[in-house]
This record gives sequence, C-alpha cells and structure tokens, in this order.
Amino acid sequence: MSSMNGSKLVVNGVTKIFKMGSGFSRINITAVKDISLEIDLAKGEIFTLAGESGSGKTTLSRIILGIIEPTYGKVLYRNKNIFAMKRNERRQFIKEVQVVSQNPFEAFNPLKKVESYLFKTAIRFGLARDKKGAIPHVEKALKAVGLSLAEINDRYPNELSGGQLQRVAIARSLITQPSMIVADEPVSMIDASLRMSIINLIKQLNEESKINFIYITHDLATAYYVSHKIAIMLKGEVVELGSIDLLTEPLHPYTELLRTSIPEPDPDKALEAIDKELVISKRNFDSDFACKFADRCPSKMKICEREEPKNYIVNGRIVKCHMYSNKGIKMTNSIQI
Amino acid sequence: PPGIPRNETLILDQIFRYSIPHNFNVWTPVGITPTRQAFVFDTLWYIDQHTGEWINSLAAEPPKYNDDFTQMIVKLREGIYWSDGVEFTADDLIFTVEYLKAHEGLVWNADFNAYVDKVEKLDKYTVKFTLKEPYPRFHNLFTARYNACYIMPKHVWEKVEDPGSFDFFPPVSLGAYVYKDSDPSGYWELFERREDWQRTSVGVITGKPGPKYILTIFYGPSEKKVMAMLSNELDVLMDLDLEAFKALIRRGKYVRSWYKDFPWAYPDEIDMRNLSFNLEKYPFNIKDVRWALALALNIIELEENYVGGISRVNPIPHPATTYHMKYFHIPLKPWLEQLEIEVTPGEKFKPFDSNIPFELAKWARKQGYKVPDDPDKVIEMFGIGWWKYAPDVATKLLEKHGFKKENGKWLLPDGTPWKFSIIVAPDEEDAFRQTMWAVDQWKKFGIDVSMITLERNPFYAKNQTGDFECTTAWGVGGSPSASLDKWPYINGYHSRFYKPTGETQTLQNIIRLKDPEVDRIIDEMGAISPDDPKSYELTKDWIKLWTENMWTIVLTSFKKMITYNEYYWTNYPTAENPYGQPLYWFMGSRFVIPHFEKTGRK
Amino acid sequence: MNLLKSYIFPRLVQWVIVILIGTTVTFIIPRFSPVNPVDVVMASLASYQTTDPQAMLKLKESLEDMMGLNENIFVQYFKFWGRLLKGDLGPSLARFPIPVIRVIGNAMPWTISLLLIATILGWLLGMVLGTFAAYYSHKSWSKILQVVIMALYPVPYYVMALILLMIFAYIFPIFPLFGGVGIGLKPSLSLNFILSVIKHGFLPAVSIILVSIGWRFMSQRALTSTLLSSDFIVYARIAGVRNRKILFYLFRNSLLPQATDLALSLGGIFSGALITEVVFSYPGLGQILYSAILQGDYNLVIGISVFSIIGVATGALIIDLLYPFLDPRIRYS
Amino acid sequence: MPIVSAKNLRAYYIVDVYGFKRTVKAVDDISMEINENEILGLAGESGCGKSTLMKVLLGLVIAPLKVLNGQVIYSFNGFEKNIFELSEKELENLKWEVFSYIPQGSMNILNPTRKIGDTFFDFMEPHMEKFDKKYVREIIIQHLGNLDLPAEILESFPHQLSGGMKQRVTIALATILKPRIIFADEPTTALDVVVQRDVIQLLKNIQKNSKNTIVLVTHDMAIHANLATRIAVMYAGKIIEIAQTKDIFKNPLHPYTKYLISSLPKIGDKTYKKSIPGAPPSLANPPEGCRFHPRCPEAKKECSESVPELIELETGHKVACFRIN
Amino acid sequence: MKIIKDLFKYDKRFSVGFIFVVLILFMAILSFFPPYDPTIPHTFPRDLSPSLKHILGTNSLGQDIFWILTIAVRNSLIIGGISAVISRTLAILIGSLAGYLGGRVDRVISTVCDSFVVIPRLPLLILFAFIFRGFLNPLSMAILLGFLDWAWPSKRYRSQILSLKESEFTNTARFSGAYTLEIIAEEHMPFLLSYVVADSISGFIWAIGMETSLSVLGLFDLSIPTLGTTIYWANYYKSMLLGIWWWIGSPVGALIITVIGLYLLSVGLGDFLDPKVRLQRLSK
Ligand SMILES: Nc1ncnc2c1ncn2[C@@H]1O[C@H](COP(=O)(O)OP(=O)(O)OP(=O)(O)O)[C@@H](O)[C@H]1O
Ligand SMILES: Nc1ncnc2c1ncn2[C@@H]1O[C@H](COP(=O)(O)OP(=O)(O)OP(=O)(O)O)[C@@H](O)[C@H]1O
Ligand SMILES: [Mg+2]
Ligand SMILES: [Mg+2]
Repeated sequence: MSSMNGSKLVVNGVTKIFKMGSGFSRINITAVKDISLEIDLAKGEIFTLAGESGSGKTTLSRIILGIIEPTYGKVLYRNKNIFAMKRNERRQFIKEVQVVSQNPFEAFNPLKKVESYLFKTAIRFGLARDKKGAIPHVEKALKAVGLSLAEINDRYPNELSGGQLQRVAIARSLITQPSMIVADEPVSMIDASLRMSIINLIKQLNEESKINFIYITHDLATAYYVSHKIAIMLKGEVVELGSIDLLTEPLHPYTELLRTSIPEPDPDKALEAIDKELVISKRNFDSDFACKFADRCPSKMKICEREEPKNYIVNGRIVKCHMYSNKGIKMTNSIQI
Repeated sequence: PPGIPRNETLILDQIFRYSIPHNFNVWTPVGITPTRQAFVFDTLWYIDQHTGEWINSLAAEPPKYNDDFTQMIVKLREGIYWSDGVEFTADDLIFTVEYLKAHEGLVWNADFNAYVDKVEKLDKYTVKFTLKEPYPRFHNLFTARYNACYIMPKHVWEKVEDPGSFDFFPPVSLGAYVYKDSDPSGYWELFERREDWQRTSVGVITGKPGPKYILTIFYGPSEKKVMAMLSNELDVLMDLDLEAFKALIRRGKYVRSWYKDFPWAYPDEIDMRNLSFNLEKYPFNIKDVRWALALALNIIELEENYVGGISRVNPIPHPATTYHMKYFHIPLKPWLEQLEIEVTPGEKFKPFDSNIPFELAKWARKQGYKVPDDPDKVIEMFGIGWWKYAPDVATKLLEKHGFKKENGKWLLPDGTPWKFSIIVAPDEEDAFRQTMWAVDQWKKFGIDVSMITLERNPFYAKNQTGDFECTTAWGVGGSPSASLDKWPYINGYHSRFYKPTGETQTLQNIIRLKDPEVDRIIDEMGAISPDDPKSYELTKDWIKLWTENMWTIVLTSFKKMITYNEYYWTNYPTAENPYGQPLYWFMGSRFVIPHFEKTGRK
Repeated sequence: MNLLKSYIFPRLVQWVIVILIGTTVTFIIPRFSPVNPVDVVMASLASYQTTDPQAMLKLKESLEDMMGLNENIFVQYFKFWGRLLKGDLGPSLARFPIPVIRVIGNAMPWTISLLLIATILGWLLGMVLGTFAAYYSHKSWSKILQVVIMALYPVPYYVMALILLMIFAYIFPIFPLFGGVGIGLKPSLSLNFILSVIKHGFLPAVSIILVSIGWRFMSQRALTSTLLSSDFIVYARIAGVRNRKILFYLFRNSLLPQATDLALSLGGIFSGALITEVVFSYPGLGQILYSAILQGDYNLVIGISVFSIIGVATGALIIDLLYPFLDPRIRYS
Repeated sequence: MPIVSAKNLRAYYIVDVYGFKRTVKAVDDISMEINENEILGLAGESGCGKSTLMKVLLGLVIAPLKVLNGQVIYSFNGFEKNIFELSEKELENLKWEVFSYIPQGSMNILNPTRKIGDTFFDFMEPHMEKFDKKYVREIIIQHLGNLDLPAEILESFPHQLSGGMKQRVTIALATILKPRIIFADEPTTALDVVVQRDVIQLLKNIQKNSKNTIVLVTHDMAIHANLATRIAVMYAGKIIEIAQTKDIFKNPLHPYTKYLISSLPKIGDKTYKKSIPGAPPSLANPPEGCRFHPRCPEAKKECSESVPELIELETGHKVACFRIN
Repeated sequence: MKIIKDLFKYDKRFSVGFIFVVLILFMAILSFFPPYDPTIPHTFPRDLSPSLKHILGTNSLGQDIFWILTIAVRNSLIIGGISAVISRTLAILIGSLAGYLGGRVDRVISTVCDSFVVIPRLPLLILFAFIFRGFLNPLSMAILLGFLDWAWPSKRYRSQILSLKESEFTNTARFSGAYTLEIIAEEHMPFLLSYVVADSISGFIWAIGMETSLSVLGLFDLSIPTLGTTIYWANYYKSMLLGIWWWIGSPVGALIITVIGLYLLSVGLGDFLDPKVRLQRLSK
C-alpha cells in the first residue's frame, strides 16, 4: 500500500478515561495514562504487556487496534493515525494487524458456527475465492494450534471447550498472515503442553516471518520464553519497560513483587501466604498517593506520596520510580525505546 | 340522568357529536347544528313539508308585498316572549336584519346586503322591508322547512361586539324549550319545557308540548343506536341503513316506522337520488350517451335486490313525494309516455315504461308484503314508472357515436376500453346501494365501471371541483322546498354562476351545465311571484327540458328510515296519522314534537 | 458539565430540530388535501340554507378572508409560528372561530387519562405475560396463553370493541353504552363521578389493552427466549437464584427496545384512539383529529399534531437520555 | 465415605441435527471419589473433558450432553443420593449451599444490567435464613477484600471491570456462602500472579477453616502444586492418573503426566521447550486402545489394541497405563 | 428443505404454523382459479349460512364469501406482506446503521427518523396517497405503506444494535474483514431475527388496517377485496348486528390464522436460530 509506508507502530501519549457509575453520579477511571510505545514492524518483535489485573492492558491493546478511541493521544500505524484512516486504509490495517481477544467465550457469536470466521477471514482478505479454496488455509491455521477442521466443523461456540475456542481464535488471527498480532492472553485456557506448542509457534512465526506480537499475559514464564521486550503496567501506567531480561532483575518494586509471586510447579516450594499489605491495602480505583504503588511499596519514601515519579532510564530500561531519581537519566518526554 | 324521570323525557337520536357543544350562535356559518334549532329558535313562517301547510309562526300572517315586489310588510304575533321574560317585538326582527347586514361572515349577511335597502318599524308589531330590487321571494329567508333566518334577541346581542366569537350560551330561547344541560364533550344535550310555554308560537299554535324534557344523545355507530333503542334508551332514531333498520323493526316490540308494514320508511323526504355526470367530460357531454346509459339500467333490479323495494322510482328531476307527485308526476305522466328519442336517424323510441310500479307490486306480494290492489295506491307506493330496460336501444345509441363493442366490452371510438368511475359517500346509504347497482348493471352491459367510495368531505370536495365522471351527489336538478316554488333550487344553474371543471363550484351546478334555455327559465321564473301560476308552468318546462336532455339520471325518491320506539312515547306522526312531517331535526318539528304523548310506562 | 455538553445538549438540539421538521411537515400536509375548509362549510350551508348563489359567493370570500386563507402560504407559515410561540393555535376552521385550544382542551383530559392507563397497563401486561410465557414455555398454560393472545391481536379494534359492547353493555348491561361519564354528572372529585368515569372507561380500556397486548407479548417473548439461553441466566439458575429474580432479569434485560416503544407510544397518546372513541362514543381527541383531517381543518390538525409531535419527540428524547440507564453497556458519547 | 463419588460415568454430547450425527465422548467411563476436606486438582489437555466432567458431577446435564451410564452420589450428613435422581426441590436445596460452581470463562456470566452488589444479593438471598442487607453487605465487602477487590465495584456493572476483576467477582460469588464443595473451572486464567497468589491463599483458607472440598481445574501446574492435595489427570475423556500431589510431581507414572510437568518454561531459562508430539485426539473419534498411544514415545503394540484400566499401585496412586502394569 | 422437514418433525409449533401459512397461501393461490367472478354481487341468495355449496356462506351482497376471501387474502398478503418486507428492510438498514456507526451518522439518521416518527401517520399517508393517487393498486399501495412504516421499527432495532455492537464478537467479525453491513447482517441480525419477525407481523397488521383507512378516505379502492375491506363491508352491512357471523368472521378468522401461523413460524424459527435451544429441543 503506497499510502502506508513507514514501518512503525507508534503509540503516542495515549490516555483513556472511562466514565463510570450509571447516569449522572459518576467517577472517572483513568484506565490508561499517558503511555507511549513504539514497535518497529520491520524488525519483528514480540512485545509483552504484563501487569496487574485491571491495569489497562486490554484497554491499551484495544486502543492500538482502533477499537476504542483514546481520550488523549494518538496511535500511528505506518505514519497513519489509525483513528483517521480512510476505508481502504482501515481495511489494509485490519488485514495487517490482527487480534486475539481475551475472553474466547465472548469472541465468537454464539449464534454462528465458529468455522465461519475462519473461512470468512480467508475469503474476505482475498486468500481464497470461495469456501473450497479456503479450506487449505483454514486447515493449516488450525493444525498449527492443534486442531483440525473435522473437529470444529459445524460447531457453535458453546460446543467447544474453552481451550479449543482460544485456539480457534489464534488460528483465525494467523490466516491473513498479518504483520502484527495483538494477542490478549491467548493461551490462558490451554494446558501446559499445548501452550508450549503454541508459544513455539509464535516464536517460529516471529523468527521466520517477522510477525510482530503484542503479547498480553500473566504467564511471565512464557513471556520470558518468547518475548523481546516487556512493559509492566500498573493502574494505567507503564512502570517499567525494557528488554525481557528485566524480569530476572527487576528494578521497580512492583516488578519485583510480580516476580516473587510467580508460583513454582513444585509442591515442596509452596508459596507462603503473601503479606496482605502488599496486595490490597489501598486498592482504590484511584490511589491517594502520587505514585500508584506507594501504598504498598516496601521501600516507600515521603516523596512518593506527594510527587508522581518521572521516567528514568536505567540500564537501558525505563523505570517510573523515585528510587532511581539519582541513578538514572530523567526523561523529559515520551518513552523512546 | 339524575332527577329527570325517564318517562317524562323524550330521547332523540342526536345524529352526530357536537364538536363544540356550548355554541348556540347559529348565525355563524359553522354554528348550524341539527335538532336543537327546533327547540330554542324561531322564525316568521314555516311550511310543513308533508302537508304543504303554511304556518305563521312569529308572524301573524303571510307576508305582504307591494306590486313590484320592492317592499314587504310583516305583521308579528303579539304576546310572544323570550325565555328570559323579555317580550318579542318588531325591534328584535329589525335588529336581526340590521345586525346581520352589518357583520360580514355571518350567514344571511350577504343576502340582506344584496336585497334589503331599509327595514323600518311601523309599529311595535309591524315591520316594513324596503328592497333594493324587486324580489318576490324575499320572505323565503324567513320561511323554514329545514331552517331559515333565526331571530336574535336584541337585548342580548346588542351588547355583542364580535359576533364571530360569541357563543350565545346559555341561549335565550324563543321556542317552547330551554337549554338545561349538556355534555361538554358533545354527546348529549338536555332541554326542558318552558314554564311559560304559552308565550311561544308553539304554545299558541299547537298547545302544551308533550315531553317535559327532551334529551338528545349521540350513541355512535348505528349498531349502538339499535342496541339503545332495543333497550328503550332511545325514542326516535333519525335514519339507519336497511339492514340495521330491518333488524331493529323485527326485534323491537315497540319499534315502528312511518308505515306499520312494508315499505316502512318515511317516503316523503323532499329530495331525489340521481346519477349525475360531469357534462364537460367526454363522453358524458353527448346526450345520446347519457340516454344509452339510462336505458342500460334495469330499475326493477335496483328496487328488488338493492333497496328492498322501499323507494319510489322517479324519472324526473323533481322529488316524488306524495305532495309533489300530485302536482308534477301524475300530470306529467302522459307527456312522459309520449316522449320519444331518436335512436338512429328516423328511428324513434319511446323510453318510458309505466308498467314498472305494477311489476314491483307483483314482486312485493311475492315477498309476502301487503300491497294494495288499487292502481293509484300502487303508484303511490312505487312511483309512476321509469325508463325501459333497453340495452339494444342503448347499443344503437352508442354505435351511432362510434362506440364499438368487442368481446362484450365497450370501446370508445378511439378504440380504447371505455372506463369510468362513480364517486359515492358510503354513509349515504341509498346512494351507495344505487351506485353498486349501477356499477353492476353497466358492467353487465359491457362498460368497465368502478366505484370510488369516499368519506363525506372528500366526496363534497370532488363534487365541487368537478373531479368526477359520475357522482351521486344529491340536490342535482333542483329539489324544491315544501312549497311548489322551484326557483331557489335551480337558480344556481344560471350560466352566471358557471365554473369550469377544476374550479370550485360551491353551488348547485356541479355537473357544469351551461344552456341558454336553462338561463331563460331561471330568469323568467325569478321575475315573478312564486304564487304566480306561470311559475308552475315554468317548473314543468324545466322538468321537461332536463328530462329530454337526460342531464342526470334520476332514480328514486328520497326516504328516511326513521324509527320510533313507542315504549314511553306515542302519537308520533305516521302514515295512519300524518299530521306533520316526522323529521325532528328540521326546524318545523317544533310544531310536531308537542303532539307526542306519554304512554305512562315506567 | 462535560456530560451536559457532550450528551444532553446535542440531544436537546435534535429534539428542537425534530419538532421543527415535524411541525413544518404537518403544516404543509393538510394543504395538499383536496378538501378546502371553506368549501366544507359552504357545502353544508348549501345543503341547509336557503341562501341565494350570489350571497354564497360573497360569504365564501369573507370567510376565506377571516380565516386568513387568502394569504401566501409563507406568510401563513410565519404567522403560524408567531402564534404558536405565544401558545396560540389559532381558530378552528371547521368550527370557526372557536379557538383550537378550546377544542383540544375539552377532549384532552379524556384522551390522556384513558390512553395513559391503557397504554401503560397494556405494556406492562404484555411484558409480564410475554416474559412468563417464554420462561415457562414448556407449561401448557403458556402455550394456551400464547395462542389466545395471538388470536386476539389481529382482531380489528372495531370488531373487538363492538363485541365487548354487545356482551357487556347490551346483553348483560353492566357497562354503559356510551360516553366518558354518566349523563349529567359534573366533573368533581366526588366518588360518584370517579366511579362513573372508571365504569365508562373500563370497556374502552379493555378493548385497547386486549389488542395492544399482542405485539408487546410477541416481541417480549421473542426477546426473552433469546436471553434465556444466555450464560448469565443459566448461571443464575445453577446458583439457585429465585425464579422471580430471574424473571426480573429477563424483564430488565429486554427493556431497551420495549421502553423505547413505551416512551414513543406515551408521547403519541395525544393523537387519540380513533376507533375506540368512535365505538364507545368516548370524548377523546382521535375523532376530532380524524374529522379535522376530513374537513381540511388545518389549524386543528396542526394543533393536535403539535401536541403529539412534542409528546413523541419528548418521549424519544427522554428514552435517548435513559438508554445508558437501561443498558449500562451503552456509552455516553 | 467420600462426599462425591462417581461410578462408571459415561456422558456424551450426542448431536443429531438435520442429518448430521455426531457423538463426542467427553466423559468416558470415569469412576472417582472426592473426599471431604480435600482440594482435588484436575489437570489435562485442552478439550479432554474436564469441564464436562465437572458439569456432570454438578448434575448440570443440558442437552446435547447426555449421561449414558453411571451415577454421581452425594453423601453427607446422612444424605446419600444420586444427583441424577433428585427431585427439583432437593436439587434446589443443594445449590450453593452444598455445592457451588465457578464456570470456565467466568468473565461473561454476570448479568450485564445488574450492579455487582445486587448480583451478590440475588445469589445469597435464597440461601440465607435471615437476610439483612446491611449486614450482608459488610460480609460481601470483607470477602471481596480477601480477593483484593475494593468495595466500589459493588456499584459497578460487569462491563466496567477488567477480565480479572470479573473473574474474582465470580470466585467471590461461589465462595461467599462457604458451601461444602466448590467446583472451580479455571478460576484464575485472567489474574496476575500477585492476585492469583492471593486467590490461592483465599481458597486455601476457606478450605482450611470450613473443612470443605474444592475441585479445581486449571492448566497452571504451579497452582496445582501449591494448592491441591490430590491431582487427577485426564486425557481424552478418561482419567489416566490420580494421586497425591507430591506423588504426581515426584513420581509421575503416565507418560502424558510426565510431559505435562516437564514442559514448563522458567524465567531465566530460554532453552527450547518441546511439546508433546502429534495432535490432540478428537473426542468424536478417539483412537482405539489407550487413547494416548499415537503420541506416546513408549507405546507398545498392546496399547493400540486394548484400553488400560485405572489401577491402584501404591496407596492412592492410580494410573492407567500398560507400561506400568 | 431438509431443515423444514426436520423442523416439522421436531417442532410441533412450527408444523402447526407451517400448515396455517400454507393454508393461507393456498387460499391466495386459489384466487386465481375462481369458478366464477366472485366479485359480482347478487349471484346467490344473500346471507346464506355456511354449507357445502358455500363453504363460508354468502354475504348480504349475494356473493360467495369463500371466493371473495381468496382474493382478499391474496391482496392482503401483497399489501401487508410487501409493505412489511419493505418497511422492515428499511428499518433494519437504517436503524442498524445508525446504531452501529453511531456518532454523527447516528445523530443525522436519528433526527430524520424521529421527525418521521413524530409526524402523525394518518395525515402523512393521506398526503402521499394524494400525490400518488391514481397509481394505487395493491402493489403500489404496499410500497407506499412500506415506505411510511420504517421509522418506528428502525428505532427499535437501533436500540438493540446499540448494545450488540459493544459485544466482543463484533470486533472479531470486524477483524475477520467483515464490512459494516456484513456485520449487521451476519452477526447482529441472528439475534434480532425473531424480534424482527414478530415486528414484521405487527407491520403486516398495520398495513392491512391502514389500507382500509385509506380506502375509506377514498384514496384507495374499497371495492378491491382485501381482508381490510372485507371487514369494512361486513361492518358496513352490520353483519354482527344481524348475526351474519360468518361474514365478519371469515376475514377476521383468516387474519387470525395468518397471524398465528406466522407467529408460530417465528417462534420455531427463533428456536432454530439459537443453537443452544435448538440442540436442546432436538436432542430430546
Ligand atoms: N467500558 C469500561 N467502562 C468503564 N471502565 C472500564 C471499561 N473497560 C475497562 N474499564 C476499567 O479500566 C481498567 C482497565 O481495564 P482493562 O480491561 O484494560 O484491564 P486489564 O489490564 O486487561 O486487566 P485483566 O488482566 O484483568 O484483563 C479497569 O479498572 C476497568 O474496570
Ligand atoms: N455442547 C457441546 N456439544 C458438543 N461437544 C461439546 C460440547 N461442549 C463441549 N464439547 C466437546 O467436548 C469435549 C470436552 O469439552 P470440555 O469443555 O469438557 O473440555 P475441557 O477439558 O474443559 O477443555 P478446556 O481445558 O479447553 O476447557 C471437547 O472436545 C468439546 O469440543
Ligand atoms: Mg484484560
Ligand atoms: Mg474447560
């Protein structure tokens, strides 16, 4: 497409404020706050978004996909603002950027057979002329996720198990051979063994076809296994961003908390009960403190209550924490990595 | 109603719902409402349409004109009072005329301005009108059949600034009744007999009115009227369709109509039914075509199958009421029998068939109805006769003008199928039945005729603009008043008032007639007194002229299926006791209703 | 504040535009009718009066003058707005010069009280029965109920009303044959008056409800059956949530389209219920509107329509404002 | 006496619509016992019938699911009955008081037009003798606190919550009345590890305090390791191994179980992880003999011919594999 | 075909509905093969009650009611059916586009739509009927009515689409490359379908009623037999008062059968469309 040159996806200072509460008594929820990211599509990156439940991962991904409009900021895909695209540009965008949504039970219309999504995707994006021609494409995609057309043929969403649906959703996103897939917890309902084969598939696609992924997950182990970069989110903000290796030696206290909370598949190493203080003390929708983590931070300082931490560059990553005000380089504007 | 005994109350069918119930200002064009006019208003003279009897109502004697009809003197009755105790005098009459003359937009305003030069009081009970031009029919304005110019109470109206928005409520009555109560929604209205009923024209002329209260109710659809009458909650019902009427008469023990038996209905409503053409539309502008259409109709079918034998057949543009038949139909019968039309050059045809009433009598007897043997009585029952059913002659007449019949269908001379429609308002029951009949007959004859059924107002609108080929409007051809004078009803056909098709013609000439002979008759008639014997002759000329030209196909007389319930009230005017007309919504019923008597039932 | 600007204000603007368009169209429409109000008056005069042709023509002219019908249509239109903004609807043409407001004022209370009650009751009944019929669709009473209601639905108002009348006013004279209240009863707060009003309004209301219930029932049943298989209902049933609560869920979750209907029909009650009014001789607006149309009484047609237009537009406005309450998933924007 | 015992359960999805006939043997001859006061973990491949088994145990058999054979007996406090033979009323009494259920994909089972708080009331009211709104509200808030949810969410609608929040709400709904058995089908898929840790804690606590039973399906072996007392492993509609947690992790016997445990990556370790070769079997047409044999590296001839029985080896360690027997 | 057969087998309601509708269609087809012109009056004695010779008796015009009814059914199916199809198609298109696209499009469409809803329909119809007068036959009448009855239902559909478009699968479809119209038609319509059918039935009834009103106003021909005009004439001739129940009863009965038939079909169809319900029903 001539109109879409450039090879970057740029998320520029995106903020999303939801209005909550019904009718006229309402609170505002800042689900995503001033986030900037950049993905070089040509390079082929797997970018993990991890973080607290409710921290705005899904929201951010939906903004990137153009499903919800941000309150402030914009998203540029190959130099085009995705919210101001013309019809054909939008279509091209959809062909190139695909989605796997978080809840597989909601992702398919309960009144339609699931295979229809696969076939339609193949046909509508010109991979095949008709259903018959689409069969190989569909089969291939299904096989990659451990399914076969025979198995899902003629079935409605409620006739498939959760993991199966999730795999169908992944298969669907693969069909157009996109340049980027935004996958929101794509393997959460899949058993360990299959999960690995899918993760391996992602890895392979990334390496061989340079497909970019935005991989949203709580499973940090698999994230570590496949990703190149990671952003840790907390209450709408990115608190730490950098190469995936940051998981091994986190800088931000929250990342640290995450890392230590990962359970191990070993009955002897049963997790100890977590210190309650660390989890809930003040999980309000909007924290009273300037730093969103201040109320449960073990190394909280006075300043954390008053002043919002800036982004500091430390060891090639960005950390949003006062602890690094001396050690790191203060960033003035948006994150650039 | 609470406090009002049922057996003292006469309940009349109110005919429709009053859109504005509290408006008694009948002097505005929209203020006229049926029924109540007879109870609280009055005018100078009155003619009973059934008996032809002249009644001096507020006037003490008939009008006196000078020789050239430029002056009229009226002598008023003495001792008549308004219901608020003020005496009725010449001042009221003079005030009425001058007031109406002065206020545009009121009815009679234009009439008075056109004719009245001066109105003077000669004494307390005598008034003199000076007219602008000779006008021998000026008194018509004060002579009621349905209604006429009502007299205003001067002491009330002299204070009224804007007559248009004055509702004259509660009305000061000059009739035998006063307004008592009414439904703000217009479904009913209650009147009470005046304490001083003696001081009204009714009191003087007929005596004490029978019913103490008169209640008019609009029950809604005729099903409900029937139910109401069957439950004795309605005493007199204006008109019904044949089906409901028969059901009601059959089921109600106390219910009857004008005749006790066949043909039940009151036959003497002064009007007639016709099929009228727009004479400007091809091919109805051709006389032979109109004749052909008439001769393609079988009137016996109409009587037998469509109207149940209840109407009198009528070939001439003049209502066949008992009273008028004496003067016109019977005398004109020999002329009709001799009437000839030219079928093809040289071939003549006598279209009139005087045997029809006897055929109908035969049929009626077969139905089990009692029909007298006396030929005169048969004619009284079924009319003098009608046109022969002669489709062969009709065919020749059409072919003469280039029409062709192919596969049983008539084609116009240009080869296209002949198609036309008849407009009709279905709430005009008998007009509607006749239309269905005509459609069937003409279809059988090979013409593609259809019927367009319309609500009354769109129907009027089409008539007025001439947007029709054939219509069933009434009054075409001139239905006369109770008197024999036909001029007021044909005056509108004068070419002075002609309006081409497309323009609104609010007057009589919806068929767009334009004929010098017509103008002549109207002009000559207008110049002489209605009582002049020459006027009678001219009327006959009019009838002949119209008939020969077949400007409209006149079908039957007009009738009203009025029904009485004799449970609470009796001594209604009937065929056995025809002391007056039964049409209670006419102004003249003020002299009829007083005759009603209580039966005493509870 | 923001909400006011982004959500309420545009809708208010829309409301105004809708009323403007609606009124303008209604202003124009009757003028296309071939029926001219003056001619209607003249036609009735011609058949009653013994006036001579010359005089008739003059009268016609002066009537047209008085009613302002000789003016250019634009002038009439602007005059109309001028009057309307002052709350004056002008004189009725067929009942000249009675003000339209008075004609409407007489009938309005009747129409509103009858239709408000019948509409709301019919809606509620339809909703409740529809929900029940879908929820208990396997029960035999539900099947019978469905057939009965669907059989009543297409019965023409006229026939339905007449049958009710024949049975309950004639054969068993329980209810009166006509009117809105007993003859001679004056409006008051007395028990007598109120009872009489109820007694008179009962059959009309029943006839409206019986027929109008059909659509509500049918649509509600359809909406409910779709909902029935949705996960949250199934889950609530597994959890042993009370039946009435589940019925309430069903009711609540199908409210969106149904409340839309209700709001619009409530807004529309100002145009009356023609046939019911005719059959029951009920003193409402429907008949007046109908005859006004027939008589070409522009002013009255517009007068009644203005109420109905404002009513429906307001209904639409209110329901639009309420959407986010009815379905919290709908976003304000 | 186990609180729930399943005997020879056979539950198939039988679909016969408009000419297509399809049978999915989702639960194929399963016998198992669930004891009081234990947390039974249920693991297995995606689509192998875990959710179905759970539904059958709950008596939630909605067409096209059909129970062809077998019983599920509930016994406690002298009550001992097959769940398929209960009257509607008896079943009604069991719901939420004896067992509760967290379905899979629990994110979309909340009424979209009802506030979370009201949903709580609706769920609790029928099962409480005295229902005092204010008091109940306190309980709810406290319970939500255990799941790291703020009280504010009681006033929000489901769509306003993130996936993880909804999931926790469902967990809260199912646990708040502390029923005897809690069936939880992948309850933590959308939770971050911190919260997950807390939820595990909550379940543990509930279990410890009220000595009730939890049946837990999850794909996260770590959770199994941390939480379960016993683990059952399913493969293609059958239970292939069941044992104490320790035994499963220390001494997995079935080849499939071994794969399951070994194929997990770890942070700090980027070496290639293999997954089980071959494709998962279709339950509509499962392989003959041992259902795992087409993918089993150690398969023998016998394996493709007859079906191995679930045999108890040591105390409580049962496995269905010819190689072991 | 197979589907119908199966529906027949498994769903009693569907089969009854199907039989009713086929019955009505059969009547409509019969109207093309009358043994004589049934519209000519006075071919038979009037007011005969139903008998073998006249299945539904004769009316007060001496016509055979059955044969008149066949024509009436045909015309009404044309008027009601086509107008319902047109209006609901428009309504679906307009309503769903407004609901789906939202924003300014929605504002504009909603304004137009509301303006349409707001105008009392009877006067509006009269206006249109006057403009098109002379061109009105059952078909064009159906088209006219269809174009006047879209606004209200479109509001109904819009409200439904408003919440459907928020669902996740809408996004899936969009990312599967579906165009807006496809999403509406394929993803959302199945949810609305039984509602739409129910709504179309109401449109059908409305059209039949309106056609009669227009006829009475002279904008259409009362002599064309339709269910509406047949009822009109039966009322006109006071058939209820006279106890000629078979006259008024026939068109009303035909209407009822049509409506119940369509209703049962719609119920069966609704269940058919919802796979959960269908499986539950069929697997029993
Ligand atoms: N439509 C909405 N209206 C109001 N608030 C919303 C809406 N959608 C999301 N939120 C809020 O925005 C915040 C972020 O939600 P989001 O779904 O993006 O979280 P998440 O990171 O994906 O969480 P999870 O891992 O649990 O899925 C949450 O607090 C949620 O309550
Ligand atoms: N309603 C249904 N009709 C037909 N087949 C079904 C139905 N529901 C589930 N199945 C099939 O039954 C098998 C077992 O499904 P189930 O949901 O029990 O799997 P699961 O073990 O829970 O898998 P997951 O871990 O992916 O949730 C699957 O192959 C699925 O396709
Ligand atoms: Mg999420
Ligand atoms: Mg599952």
